[in-house]
Amino acid sequence: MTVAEWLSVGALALGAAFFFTGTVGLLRFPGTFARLHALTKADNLGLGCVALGLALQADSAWVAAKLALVWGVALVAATVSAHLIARYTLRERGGTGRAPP
Amino acid sequence: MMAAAYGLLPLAALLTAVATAAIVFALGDARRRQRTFWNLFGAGTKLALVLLMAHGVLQGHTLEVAWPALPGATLRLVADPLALLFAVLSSLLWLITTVYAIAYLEGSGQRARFFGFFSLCVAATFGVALAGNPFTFFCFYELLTLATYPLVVHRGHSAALAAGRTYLGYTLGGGAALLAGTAALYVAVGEQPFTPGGMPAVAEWADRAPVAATAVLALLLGGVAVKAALFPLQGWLPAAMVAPAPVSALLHAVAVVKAGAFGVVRIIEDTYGYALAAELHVTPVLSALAAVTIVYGSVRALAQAELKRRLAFSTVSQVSFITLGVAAGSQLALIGGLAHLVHQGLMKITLFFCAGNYAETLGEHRIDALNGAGRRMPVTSAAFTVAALGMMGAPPLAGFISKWYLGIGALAQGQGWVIGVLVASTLLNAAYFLPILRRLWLLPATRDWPARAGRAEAHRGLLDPVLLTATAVLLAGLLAATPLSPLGWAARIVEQGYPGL
Amino acid sequence: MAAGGALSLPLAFLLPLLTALVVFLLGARRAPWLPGIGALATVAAVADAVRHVAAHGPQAYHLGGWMPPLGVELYADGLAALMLAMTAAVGLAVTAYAGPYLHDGHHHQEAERFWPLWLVQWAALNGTFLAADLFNLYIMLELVTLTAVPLVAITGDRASLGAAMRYLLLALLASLAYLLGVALLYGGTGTLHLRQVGELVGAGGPAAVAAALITAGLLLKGAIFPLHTWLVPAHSNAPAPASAVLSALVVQAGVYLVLRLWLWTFPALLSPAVGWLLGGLGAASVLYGSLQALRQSRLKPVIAYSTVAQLGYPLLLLPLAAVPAAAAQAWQGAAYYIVAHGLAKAGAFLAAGNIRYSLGHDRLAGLRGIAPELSVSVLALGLAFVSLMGLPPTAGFLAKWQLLSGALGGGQWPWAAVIVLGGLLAAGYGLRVLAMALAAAPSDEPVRRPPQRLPRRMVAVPLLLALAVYLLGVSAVPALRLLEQGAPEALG
Amino acid sequence: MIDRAFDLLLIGGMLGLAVQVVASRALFRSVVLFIALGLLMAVVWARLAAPDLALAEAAIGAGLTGALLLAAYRALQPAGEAGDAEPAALPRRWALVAAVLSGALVAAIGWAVLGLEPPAASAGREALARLGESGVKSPITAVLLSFRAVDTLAEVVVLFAAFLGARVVAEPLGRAGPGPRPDPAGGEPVLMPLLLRVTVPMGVLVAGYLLWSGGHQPGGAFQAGAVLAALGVLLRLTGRLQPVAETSPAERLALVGGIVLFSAIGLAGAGMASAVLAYPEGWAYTLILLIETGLTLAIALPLTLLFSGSAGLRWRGR
Amino acid sequence: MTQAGLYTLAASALAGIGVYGLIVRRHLLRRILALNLLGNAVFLLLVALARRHPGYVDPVPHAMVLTGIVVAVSATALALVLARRYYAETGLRHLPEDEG
Repeated sequence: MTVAEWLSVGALALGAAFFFTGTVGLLRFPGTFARLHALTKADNLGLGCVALGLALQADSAWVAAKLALVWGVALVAATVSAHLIARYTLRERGGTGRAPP
Repeated sequence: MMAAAYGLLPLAALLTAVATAAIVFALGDARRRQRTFWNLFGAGTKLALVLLMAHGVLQGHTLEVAWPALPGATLRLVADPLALLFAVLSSLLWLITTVYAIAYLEGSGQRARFFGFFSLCVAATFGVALAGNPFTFFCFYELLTLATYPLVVHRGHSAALAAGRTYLGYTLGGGAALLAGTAALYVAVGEQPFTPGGMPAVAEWADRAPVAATAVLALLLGGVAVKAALFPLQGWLPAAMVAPAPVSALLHAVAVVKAGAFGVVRIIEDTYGYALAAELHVTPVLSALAAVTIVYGSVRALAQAELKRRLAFSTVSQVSFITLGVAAGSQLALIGGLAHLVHQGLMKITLFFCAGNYAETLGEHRIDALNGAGRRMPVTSAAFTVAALGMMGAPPLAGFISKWYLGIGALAQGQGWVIGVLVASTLLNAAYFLPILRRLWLLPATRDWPARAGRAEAHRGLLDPVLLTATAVLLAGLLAATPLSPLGWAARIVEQGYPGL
Repeated sequence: MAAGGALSLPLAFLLPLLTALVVFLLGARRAPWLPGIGALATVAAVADAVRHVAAHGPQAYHLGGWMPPLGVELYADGLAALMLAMTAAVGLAVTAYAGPYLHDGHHHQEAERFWPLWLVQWAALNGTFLAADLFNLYIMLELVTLTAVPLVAITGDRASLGAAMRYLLLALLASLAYLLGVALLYGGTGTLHLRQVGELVGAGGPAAVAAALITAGLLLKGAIFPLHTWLVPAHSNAPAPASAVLSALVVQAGVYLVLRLWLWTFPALLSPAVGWLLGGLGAASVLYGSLQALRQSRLKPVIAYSTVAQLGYPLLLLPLAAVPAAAAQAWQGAAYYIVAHGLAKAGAFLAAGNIRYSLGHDRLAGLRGIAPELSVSVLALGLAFVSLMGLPPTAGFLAKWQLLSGALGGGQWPWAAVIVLGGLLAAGYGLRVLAMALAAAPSDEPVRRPPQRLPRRMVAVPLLLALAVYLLGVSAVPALRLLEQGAPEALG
Repeated sequence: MIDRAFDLLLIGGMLGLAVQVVASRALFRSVVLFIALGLLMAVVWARLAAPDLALAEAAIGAGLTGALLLAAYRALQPAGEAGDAEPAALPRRWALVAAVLSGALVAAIGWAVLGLEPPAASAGREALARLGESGVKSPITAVLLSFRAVDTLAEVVVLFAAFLGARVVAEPLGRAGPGPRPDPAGGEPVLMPLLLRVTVPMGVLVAGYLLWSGGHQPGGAFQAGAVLAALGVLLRLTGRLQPVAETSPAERLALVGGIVLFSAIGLAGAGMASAVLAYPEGWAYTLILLIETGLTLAIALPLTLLFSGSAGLRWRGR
Repeated sequence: MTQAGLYTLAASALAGIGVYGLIVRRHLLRRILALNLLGNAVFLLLVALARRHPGYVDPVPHAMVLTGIVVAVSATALALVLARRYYAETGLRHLPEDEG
């Protein structure tokens, strides 16, 4: 195996580990905010690692760029959805929802 | 060219009645004058066409029209002498009854509906008469059931509806039997035209499968026996008396029951043939049933207090003479039966018209209320008397002629018991008619009927038809020996068609 | 690459579809004449298709020029041509009737919505009768369902919404059962063309399972006992033109497909036992539907239950198809039954619609002393009922005669008994209705509210439909000659 | 080996989710799990060498269906009721009957598929062999728009019919669709404009790409339409698109224009080519792309409107 | 067992689950979910069967499923709209069993 391949496997394993911990956090943490924290952080990093690992194995730079794009879009989506969930939860508890206190 | 025109006559006559119905429906209730015109025009045209057909048959033309309804089933109208006997009767009486009904229903509601279905009934009766094969016969037979139903329930009250239910229960049940029988017949032998003396294919089939042939014959006869009011299937006829008088007169006294009796003739004589039916042991059963019906109807008639109901049971009894004539199996008896088909029609329609006149003019339906009505309504009562005497079989009236032929015909076949039935019937007829005559003429009036519109007698529109039919009763008896009398025509049918009997 | 058959085949699908689209595009209010034009064009296309079939035998049109199994075929034999023609007649009538019915001021919004739905449905029905491809049939069936459900619910009251919901759920289940069967058939034969599948499928286990699934789905769509429960609420709560279409065409398409598939695709599986099972279901429908119709207190449920009953008759062909002495006549009878029932039922529902439109209700007890203004509608109703009873001189009678002759000819007495008994029961419920319509008003009742005036066209259309049944009752020979085109050999 | 394990895992997950969808006590959970099942199905399609389906399933099967289900779930919750008030379950014996029935179904289908021999020839094999004649390079697009074009035409009509049907039965505007947003007074989340600024152009781009790529690789009008519909859902949810009671002429055109175009080109085939729905020699690719463009709108708009629960939509940007 | 065989069996199991859910659960939304499960089962069966051929993957079932997915979402959407309206008019989230 080449170095790139080793790196790729490492990145994939790391990504899987992030996913795993994120999922465990989602299931075990108390409260919406803590769960969100675990989920978004771990997922974004996990997806990033997986995308990186796959990009290292890609045939062309074009594919690698697409993988990067996937990660980027997922980041945007995760950010916004985490924001929305957090905001909704905050308002449920009587907050203003305009900005974090 | 001429022959082709003759060939289309049956269709033209049929369509005349159907078109009359359509026009009357389309005119609606309001346009009374136009409706009257079309009614009379239709009835008159039809009678003319039928007489033309009779002329054609006498000239030796074949009057036939046919078209395939299904592969293997043809709608076929044939004007043979037997068909014309019935067709002339129904067309003539249609015209007369139309006149009567126009007067009778003056001022009542739903007349467009009434006359529309009335015309359809006549179309159906005509189709029954001219049906050239069992399929066609069945079609018109069922159409007759349907077209009469609205007339039975015409008055629309609960009693009428209940009577209508009874009527349909019987007739549609009979229709189902007839359908099953006809379809089974077609499956067994294919399509065969009515053949005087029986269809050869049926004879072959009966040789191969006598049980099936008997069963089919029983189904067919069971189907037509309902309309012929043969015991024990007569229950609908008295119930249907709830209908207006013209309906009772034309349909229940003539068209419907005659369609049944006519069906018996077609099935025994023209489908199976008398010989085969006798071989299958069906005719003895049939004559026994006819005899029972004759006596039963008369006995029941005795007990009726209402005039129309008494007449209805009398019909039950009298129609079975036709069946008896067929089942006896001799030429003379058949002539008597066929003549009676016409005679009974003329007599019974007269009686019902008279009953209608009493009801319409005096408001009386019960027999015991008619004391002295003869002096108040002499013409009606005279007509009633003629017809009643004819029913009893008093010479020289029409009824005597038919009973005479029936009697000697049965004797010729060695069926002496038929004479007993005839005598019993005559006695019973006398027992239920003579008291009425006595009340009409001999007893003093117990009520004071107000004169309507300054008239003592019935309206002319009600009276003229009665006079006509009563005269016909008289003439049919007096002129029985002429070739164009009902008897003469019946003799012609039998001599030409059934020489083998 | 060549199309083969007549161009009018695809036109029969495309013309009503395009009309629907244009009506939607322009709005029904702006182009009230457009549905009529589309209907006439469709009728012309169907007439041309029928003429081609009659003159040149079965027509197979290969869409896109691709032969099956690659492409989708439209196929019109005599049976399909008859169905197309019947649909065209009913479709034209409904189109003519719905115009005044919807444009009377009460139903403005409904008019906007009714036209595109109905015209799409017409296209889908034509597609159903023409499709020779199992998957294409699936889409057509779904299209029929998805247009039929809103038609049921169009009045928006509680009863019709519930009925529509039940109908939709069951119809979707039926479609999926059908598609499951199709998946198995394609997996086993590699083709979706119905006759090719029939040649390849054999009579093995997978074929039997597929046939069972497909049949169950179609019986549900065809409302055959005991899968009929959805029909009555759906058909009796819909507005008149919708009821007419649903009962005369939509459910009949299901029954048509049962016949089509068993005779063309699964003839190898049609053992006597299977035939008896399907025929038995048909017989049960006939008897159960008729008995229920006798018990209803409103007019439209009577007619709806009569649909359940009438749908059973064509299925009686299946046990008879394998009996050589019975097959040909039973086949003609079954096909003619569908035609006769379609016309008569559409006429009956439209006539009932007039009664309801005018009186504001359709309770049987309330029909006593019905106004003379309604006499034509009552007459049409009565005429239509006579055909449903199978009495002469109607098309229903000729169909019954052929079916009965087939049953008797094959020595299959039980079916004959069912046919005769079914006719009697139909007479029972039909005349129960007509007796009420002929009855006089109860004398103690106050003067009745003057009924709402009926537009002329609404009066005429049901009567014309009913009269068409009588026209077909004078002779079935032309239709049956058409039916011979492409009939399966055993039935020819 | 590992492949088989992965398959088994997928199947196990799929069936487990399905059981949960049916058996779960909480309806909300069932809905969410069903959406999850849809995503899993997308993986299954990918596993079974059906990337077109994976795309469509993710966008339509899981995405849009999920959005519709959630909106409906919310609408079917009585106001002020927290939990799921479900109708009483059927009596036990019914459950038994159902179990027996569905067990028999499983057994029958299982038995049938195991006995099913793959046929020597198939429509699909012929489609692959004659792909060149279709004018496109993707076999699925060839089947959908050339070999079996009528199916596709009818299917878009199905979608149109569903839209028409939904117009008949829909609730009044205020109650239909996803309903009012939970915090109309609170203003918009700060990140929302950002999201839209990224997603909308990109979504359009992706849809265009999918549309164009359908000619030779996975993608096509369905997927493109689904992506556009998802964008529509997003814009409707964020209030950029407001529901209105009238369908505008432009919307009418978009709804049926694709179908009319498809039908018209199909009909023209009878004169210009060999048959209805055949393309003239050399024109196939262009015409298919044209049709697919029309269909993309004819798929996207009704889906969006079905979600919106309205007859039309109006742009109300911020 | 082949991969296709596995998935075909899974499809039949999925169909069973869907039908069971359709019968025993009365909530309209659940019934619609169950119908979708059944739909997925049919699609899975088609695609799995398409995978059995040696040397090629049959594109026709794929096209059928693609079509089927759109049909399914159309039907689901209509059913959901209808269920919502039904609930709005009647307050019921299930169909009364006594009808029919």
